[in-house]
Amino acid sequence: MPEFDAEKVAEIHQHLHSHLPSESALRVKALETLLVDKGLVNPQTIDAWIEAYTEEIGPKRGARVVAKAWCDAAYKKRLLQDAPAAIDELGFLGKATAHLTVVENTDRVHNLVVCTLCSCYPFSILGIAPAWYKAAAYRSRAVRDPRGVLAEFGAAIGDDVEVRVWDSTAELRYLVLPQRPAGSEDMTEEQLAGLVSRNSMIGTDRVLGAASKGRD
Amino acid sequence: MPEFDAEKVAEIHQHLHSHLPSESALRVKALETLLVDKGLVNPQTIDAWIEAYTEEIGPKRGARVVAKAWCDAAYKKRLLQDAPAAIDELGFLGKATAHLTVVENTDRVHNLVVCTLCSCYPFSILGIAPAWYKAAAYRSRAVRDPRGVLAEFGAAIGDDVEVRVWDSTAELRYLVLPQRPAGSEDMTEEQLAGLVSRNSMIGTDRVLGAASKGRD
Amino acid sequence: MDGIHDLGGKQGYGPIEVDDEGTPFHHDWEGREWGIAQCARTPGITIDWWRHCRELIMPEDYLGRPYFDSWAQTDFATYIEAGWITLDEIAAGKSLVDNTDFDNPVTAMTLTQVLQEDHDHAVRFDAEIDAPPAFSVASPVLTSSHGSSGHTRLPQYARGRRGTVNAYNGAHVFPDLSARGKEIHQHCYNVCFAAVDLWPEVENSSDKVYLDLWESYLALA
Amino acid sequence: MDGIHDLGGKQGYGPIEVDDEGTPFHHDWEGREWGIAQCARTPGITIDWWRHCRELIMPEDYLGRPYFDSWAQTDFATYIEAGWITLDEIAAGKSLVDNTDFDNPVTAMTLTQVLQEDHDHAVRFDAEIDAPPAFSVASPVLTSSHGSSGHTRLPQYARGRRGTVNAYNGAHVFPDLSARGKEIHQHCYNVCFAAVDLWPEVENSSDKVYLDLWESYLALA
Repeated sequence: MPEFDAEKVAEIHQHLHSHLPSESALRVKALETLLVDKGLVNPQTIDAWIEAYTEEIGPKRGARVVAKAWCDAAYKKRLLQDAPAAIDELGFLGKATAHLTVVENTDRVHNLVVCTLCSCYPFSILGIAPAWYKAAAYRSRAVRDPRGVLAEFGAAIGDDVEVRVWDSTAELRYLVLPQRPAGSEDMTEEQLAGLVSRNSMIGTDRVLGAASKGRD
Repeated sequence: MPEFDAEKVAEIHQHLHSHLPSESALRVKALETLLVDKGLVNPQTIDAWIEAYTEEIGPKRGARVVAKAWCDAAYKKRLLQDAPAAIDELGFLGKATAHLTVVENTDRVHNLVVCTLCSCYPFSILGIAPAWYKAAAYRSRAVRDPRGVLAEFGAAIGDDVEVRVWDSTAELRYLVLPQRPAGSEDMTEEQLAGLVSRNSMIGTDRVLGAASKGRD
Repeated sequence: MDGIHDLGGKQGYGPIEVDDEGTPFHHDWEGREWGIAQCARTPGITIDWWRHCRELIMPEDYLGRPYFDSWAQTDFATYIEAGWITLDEIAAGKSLVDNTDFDNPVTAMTLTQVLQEDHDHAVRFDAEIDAPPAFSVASPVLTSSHGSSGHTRLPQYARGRRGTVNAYNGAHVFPDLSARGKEIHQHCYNVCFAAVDLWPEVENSSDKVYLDLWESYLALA
Repeated sequence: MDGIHDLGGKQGYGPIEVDDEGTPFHHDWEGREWGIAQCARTPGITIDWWRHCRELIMPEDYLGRPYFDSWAQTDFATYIEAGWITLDEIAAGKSLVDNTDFDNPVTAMTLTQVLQEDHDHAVRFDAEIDAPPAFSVASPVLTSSHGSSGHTRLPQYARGRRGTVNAYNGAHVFPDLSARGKEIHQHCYNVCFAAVDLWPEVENSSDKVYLDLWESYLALA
């Protein structure tokens, strides 16, 4: 059981700073080796988690949710009202999505998601967060200079568009519903899903289209 | 002439982060070599500055100011009213002391000096600041947990003593006038100066005495 | 705590490395750490205690080491603090106690089982509480100017600021106490702040920042 | 700026390494950098611009590299920004321009000359100004809750706080503008804050923090 002793943990971190190897791979190897030796972790379960988040769980799930919302007005309404229930219809409810809120882009509104205090991310529909999402540059700047951040991602936001930044708070997390691309009227839901980039669901991408490079 | 272009300087720092050698000695060597090659700096002048701050200018100056204040009530009064003029009487006015303020310890008051935003220090009377004074641990904690900091330095402060922390601001800097040690009535000014530790003039040392290890 | 993790609005962190290959893990060890974090949690741990332990990483390491490396370090710290593993065992690289679980090591999970666990792990943190919420949608609120010496979800940039309640989230586990092992629910609100009220350099902007805040962080403005 | 340099009250920096040999320089290069900083300043530089350039060092380097190393980096940056030296020259390790000063390099100074210069370098930053000071000793004041996107001497921990004027310092060069090359004098006050008004964990304490603040950081409370 934890003792919830912050002072003790600070001292442990100082100790580990001096005594663990400096290479990340060796540090994690040391951790796994010890946990396996103590019978606390099974390495095959680690393999399964890696496979789950490499092959099954990732932004293609979020893209399917978005495409369905574009094609099905009733689904979109449910998604905006109760996102966890709506994504569970597709079987995508899971880690860190039980309190998900979906925020919708419009001609006048652009949404951007960040977590300034840690790196909260809706795992079960977007998978593992990109490196930049977890880096200090994005976490520090997204709330203060969202338009500058968006420009660095190549997304120009007009002066007539209001930018709304959602700073995620531990269990409360966000997904952006991007705008359906122009000229996509004849596309199937599956084709549409192929246009939805991961970044558009975080908000660092705005205009999707046939020219969009799709999921990144 | 500087252009005062902060964005440009931030980019220069990023460039230097990637392109300078990582060893500090090599970085400074590169700087000196280039400045000398361009005729902007004379290495013998650098030698002279090192000698000045190793042999001549240091906490022994502050200690003489303190000892004089202990022995000469009129001098102490001038020191507390106009410290730059009073230290100039001893010839110690100089870098970063033109706006010095001296704050006096009493039975009921203990003073502690820090610079949270950089590492301001009264060079011409205390010399080069100790490493801890310039480190993040001291700079962050001195204003918030001065009693904890003092305890780490071995200085216990009674509950009946008010701690006053002076956060130096660029050109305005501080010197603590410690209390004259008990049992020092018969000592000469020069002997007294030998009891004044550098830390007591910053405020991380409180009780001086015959047992005091003197200038550190 | 006013720690290095509280990055919102801090300056000097430079440009964003926007290029990302799109692969979830860039090194094998990142995947291993992700897997470890999913299947090895000490009994009694709370999400907020784990977060607080990550916040307590030395600032130089917090900024200088890769993200999943900081997860590994957090795991190490929580396991040691809870007595699951010891510093001596880390040094030795093996178990030094006669672990009763050792004869019965955790069994391997398949991909299907893991996917089911992920689905089942959609944990809710809200609950009904008796006290009525103090604020309602559109209430003007003022955030506390004080932080907390421990874990908190009121970031520095939003302290002592005026905002407006955008939505009521229900009563959620209060992070400040959850990080000390006490799971108590408190009303939680989504609060909207005008960018002009947060940042000195912003003028003539209708941009907004939305933040989920607990009732004890707030007062009626 | 809300940079990594603004350390007052920040948590997580661990214990203080109180032992210090008492020698001014612990490595030769530290003394060399001290000397360089004393005798090589670009014309037109202000103390606040130099400080701001130090604040702009990447946070990881600011925390991770030794103190005088950060001085060297600040010198490099100010020299490059002012056109004194170039990045190409740093890469080449030598002058790449036909420097007109080269035939007339700066002359060597002796210890005596350096000591005299140190004495003469007791620079004052105050001046008489026409406007009367807005506050007097014992005035209750409230600090601005906004910071500045550029250089400022109002630290984060003292923003939006109530204090009392302890002393009037005269009109001093205003750092926020001096860091942009404009030397304008403004009334400056020593302000006393009660520790209980600054830190959430402090109770029943008569301890104080004193800070020198310029008039535009303050309003009558």
